[in-house]
Amino acid sequence: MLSSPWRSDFPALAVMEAQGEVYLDSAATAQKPQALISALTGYYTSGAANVHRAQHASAERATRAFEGTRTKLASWLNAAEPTEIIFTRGATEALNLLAYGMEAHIDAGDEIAITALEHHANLLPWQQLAQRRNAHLVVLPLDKAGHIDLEAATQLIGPRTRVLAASQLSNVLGTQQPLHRLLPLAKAQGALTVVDGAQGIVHQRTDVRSLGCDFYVLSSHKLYGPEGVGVLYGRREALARLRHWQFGGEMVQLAEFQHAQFRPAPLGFEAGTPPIAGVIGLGAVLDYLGGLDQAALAAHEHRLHRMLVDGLAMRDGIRLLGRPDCALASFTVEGVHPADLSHLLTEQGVAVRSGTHCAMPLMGRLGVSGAIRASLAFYNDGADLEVFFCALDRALELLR
Amino acid sequence: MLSSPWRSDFPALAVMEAQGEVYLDSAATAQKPQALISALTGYYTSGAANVHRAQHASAERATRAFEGTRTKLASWLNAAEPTEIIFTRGATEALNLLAYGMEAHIDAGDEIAITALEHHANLLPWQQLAQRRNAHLVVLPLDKAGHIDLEAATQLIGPRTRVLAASQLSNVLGTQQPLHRLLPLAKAQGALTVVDGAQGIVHQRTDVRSLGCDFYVLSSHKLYGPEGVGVLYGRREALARLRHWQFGGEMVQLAEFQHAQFRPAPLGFEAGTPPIAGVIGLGAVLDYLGGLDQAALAAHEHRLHRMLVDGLAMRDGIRLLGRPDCALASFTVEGVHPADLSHLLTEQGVAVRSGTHCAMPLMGRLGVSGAIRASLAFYNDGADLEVFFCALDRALELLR
Amino acid sequence: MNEPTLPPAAREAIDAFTGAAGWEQRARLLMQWGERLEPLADSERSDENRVRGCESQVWLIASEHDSRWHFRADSEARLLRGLLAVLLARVDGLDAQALRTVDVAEWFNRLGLGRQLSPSRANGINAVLSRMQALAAR
Amino acid sequence: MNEPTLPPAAREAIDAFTGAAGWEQRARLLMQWGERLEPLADSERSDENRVRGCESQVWLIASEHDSRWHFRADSEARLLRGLLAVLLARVDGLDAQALRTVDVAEWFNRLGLGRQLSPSRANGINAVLSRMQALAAR
Ligand SMILES: Cc1ncc(COP(=O)(O)O)c(C=O)c1O
Ligand SMILES: Cc1ncc(COP(=O)(O)O)c(C=O)c1O
Repeated sequence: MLSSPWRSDFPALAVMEAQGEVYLDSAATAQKPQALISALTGYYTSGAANVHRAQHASAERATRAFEGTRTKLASWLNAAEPTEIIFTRGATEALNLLAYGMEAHIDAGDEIAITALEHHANLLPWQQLAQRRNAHLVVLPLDKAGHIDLEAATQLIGPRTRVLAASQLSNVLGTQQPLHRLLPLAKAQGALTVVDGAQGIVHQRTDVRSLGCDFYVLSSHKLYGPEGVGVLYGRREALARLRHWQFGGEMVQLAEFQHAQFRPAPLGFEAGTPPIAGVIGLGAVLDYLGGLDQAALAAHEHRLHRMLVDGLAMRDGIRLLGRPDCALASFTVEGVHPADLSHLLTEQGVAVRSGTHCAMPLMGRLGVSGAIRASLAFYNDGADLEVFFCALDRALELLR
Repeated sequence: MLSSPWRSDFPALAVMEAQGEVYLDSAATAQKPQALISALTGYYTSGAANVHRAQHASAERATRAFEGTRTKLASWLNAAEPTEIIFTRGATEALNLLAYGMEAHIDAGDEIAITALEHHANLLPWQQLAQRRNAHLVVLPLDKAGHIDLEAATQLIGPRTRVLAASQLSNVLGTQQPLHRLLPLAKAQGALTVVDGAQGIVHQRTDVRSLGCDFYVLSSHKLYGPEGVGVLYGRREALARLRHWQFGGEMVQLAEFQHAQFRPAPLGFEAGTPPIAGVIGLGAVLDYLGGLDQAALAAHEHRLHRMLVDGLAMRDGIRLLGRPDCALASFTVEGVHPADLSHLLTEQGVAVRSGTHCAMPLMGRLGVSGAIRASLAFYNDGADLEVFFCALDRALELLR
Repeated sequence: MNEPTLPPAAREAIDAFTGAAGWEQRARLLMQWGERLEPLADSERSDENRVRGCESQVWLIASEHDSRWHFRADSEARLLRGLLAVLLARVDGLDAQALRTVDVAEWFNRLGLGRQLSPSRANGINAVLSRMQALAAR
Repeated sequence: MNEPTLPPAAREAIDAFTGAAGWEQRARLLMQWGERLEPLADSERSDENRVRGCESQVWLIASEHDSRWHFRADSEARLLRGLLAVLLARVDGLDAQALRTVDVAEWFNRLGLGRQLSPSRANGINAVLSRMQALAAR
């Protein structure tokens, strides 16, 4: 039986197990390692302080720890320097920051390209930007498996394309996107490239420089860190093209009543008191993750994913959405409403997600109104999947 | 000797004390009660989940706790209903949300009134809005003590005033503002009223309905809660006038590629995964605060503040900024640079803040380039102030 | 809850559900109850009649007779239909005043269905109730 | 740190500060060292010469001679002037390459002034160093 050697690092799993709960919704948010809990407790127990402002001892400690996470993230992503890392509330805020920050570069008739599988967070900010500027939102189609159709993309990305925004890993299909081939198409046209790494970063270490994107966003809470923290990586030259967006606090260089000058990135884009404990906690999580055997972890995730996909394939009437490469699988069952299925899985203590997964337009293209998604993390065991399949069978027996 | 019966509820204070540190910077951010630390640990230990999305058990628990805080805040502020409470990252984000959300109501030549003592967070969003819309930012002056000059305000608030944004309690002067008389001036002109309660809420329970404002903002981290969480209260009718600002996640009702419909407040203004643990933690802090003897607490804070102000007044060459009503005192010392003074206070383990306190234009009006601020919380003791004054005397001896 | 005023369907629900042992029996009961919903015509499954705030589609139609409100509801999801039927059993025939004050959480708890009353939008029974109250208040 | 290349002023700083006992003596020393800064003319305290990123005002002027960089700096805050003097003692006369690699944190630690090297903008020694490096790289 496939068992996770890291499971005990996550105290919630034992508690949930004792309550008969199995967690297969890590793509929504991940459980947290003890390292995070200890870091938060440690920070709040030893003296909180605001960052970047005061010079007293607790402020220095907080600022050092806070900036320490920025440095860790820069090396985690292989950014050129820590100043290329901006803290936001989450991936969603990072994408909104980009869409507002780039507004001045979008003229009437310009094009913004996204893909057909984007999460609402990487669709709506661009859609609304296009509406504000009378620009066109161009949607790159997918192939059958759920990968971006590169041939179509080659046709659709053109001289009016100003921005290309695409996910690294689909939160619905579990498909890894061919960004190494897609991004150059946009760059060749002088467009800025934005990668939504909210799911991707969780399942593969990403080198933003070899990926060659201008911007990369992620959410801490999916990467085993606390909620309320997101990361925007921006290539130095690309960041310099963003207009300031939120105002206040320490992002200002010089403030007069009628006039102000703002700091450059990163601080110029971090208005107000940031989520200090959260950022420090994310740093502790990166330390924890960095200490794990990456190869063992990848192999474990791969085996789990195979079990999941194979188990679904074995069962009658189950339709997998796309051909998931890793992390998760979404499916529908012929003649069964996903809400009914997830209702009965919930009754049996199995946590999966049902619905449109914040990707309504993709659902439309796939011709389904909703789907069940089971998603994995390295703390899951083979036993979790056994419980899931057993619950699935009983539920379907009842419903069909 | 004045001693705080609540001090031991804040574990960091004992740790700091053991290190010879005295914390007098609570206006920047407050230390956290054990109740918060336990709530965070409890949440992350028993199973994290995303809110509003799934129906499985952990998601239900998280959503219930998250929404529970919304309900607690509504009653804490005496809002008409929980749907009038929006969670943001902090006061700064709440004020930016308002400035962007009201953009469509501001035309060229319109006026936005703020006061001369606003924190950058309640100045810059309005300044930038005025610039975007070719409107005028009108700055209401102060009297000598540091209260808004109501006579001048009566002259300056007029038929073109669309918004009045004012602080309840100044983070520099410690003066409580005469909002009960100021806000009606703006309302009489049909303007929307915004109260920055970031400091005010910490030292007085506020009833937003008797205050009669349209919007009220606060930051959790100053109210003994975690950073990364802010609150925007909006009267139902006032919220309905805001345009949606950030897009993504669960704020959407219906999404198509080229078109979307958004939810009303509060969810429509909470794009992306919110700071779940932080919000739950804030709920625990409200429970803790609500259980304290409010009269004893106010009396303690009042006595501490008297000690602080009297002690400063006794010393030669110290100039107090304004006449602080509560919470804090800012001062300069003749012939001594504030940075030097705070440097030597830091050396002696005393945490105060020096600089412009995110209110550069106010500093300009007061004719100082910076000041030292000592700020209090109910966990401070008379002994903290003794250490402070002793350190102050030694520092001044060295510097003069 | 004011026992004597409970409609017969509500009493029936109590009898049925409080006797249910385990999730499977509860689920079967819900599906049976779902079958009892008065069907909606296709034309009634309109955008207008859709209840916002449910993850699954739910339609609701209200009519008033002698100050008493009568509701019909439908959904594509079978268990949700069962929950709707159980809700209707409790509220159908109430006047606007009673509708405003009915304690649905208590009702579902009593039937052992408390856990189904999601605070999120996942099933949306709360949204359905709000909609009923709004319709009755017009 | 390459000991033999330490300028005389740096050796002097080491002697002075490593012998200091307690914060008061350190503060007095810093103030004395601050007095040794070459004064700036009023015209040199210009916006152009101001170092961004310091909470207190700091001005910095750089000149190059035989590939070696010479700096003058000033501030209104006396202890900060002392810190600037101590920094200059270490970096004055270095070439651009040495400037880029100088380990200022190590230098201040060695003098027992490590805590003064704030990661925030509160005193801004880091900002001053960055500015020096930028000026020398032009
Ligand atoms: C692909 C993708 N992008 C963006 C997001 C938004 O992340 P958050 O809600 O943390 O801002 C998600 C999370 O659901 C996601 O899966
Ligand atoms: C009066 C006032 N308004 C707004 C703010 C901004 O709060 P935050 O940084 O938490 O967004 C502060 C905090 O410094 C403040 O004192």
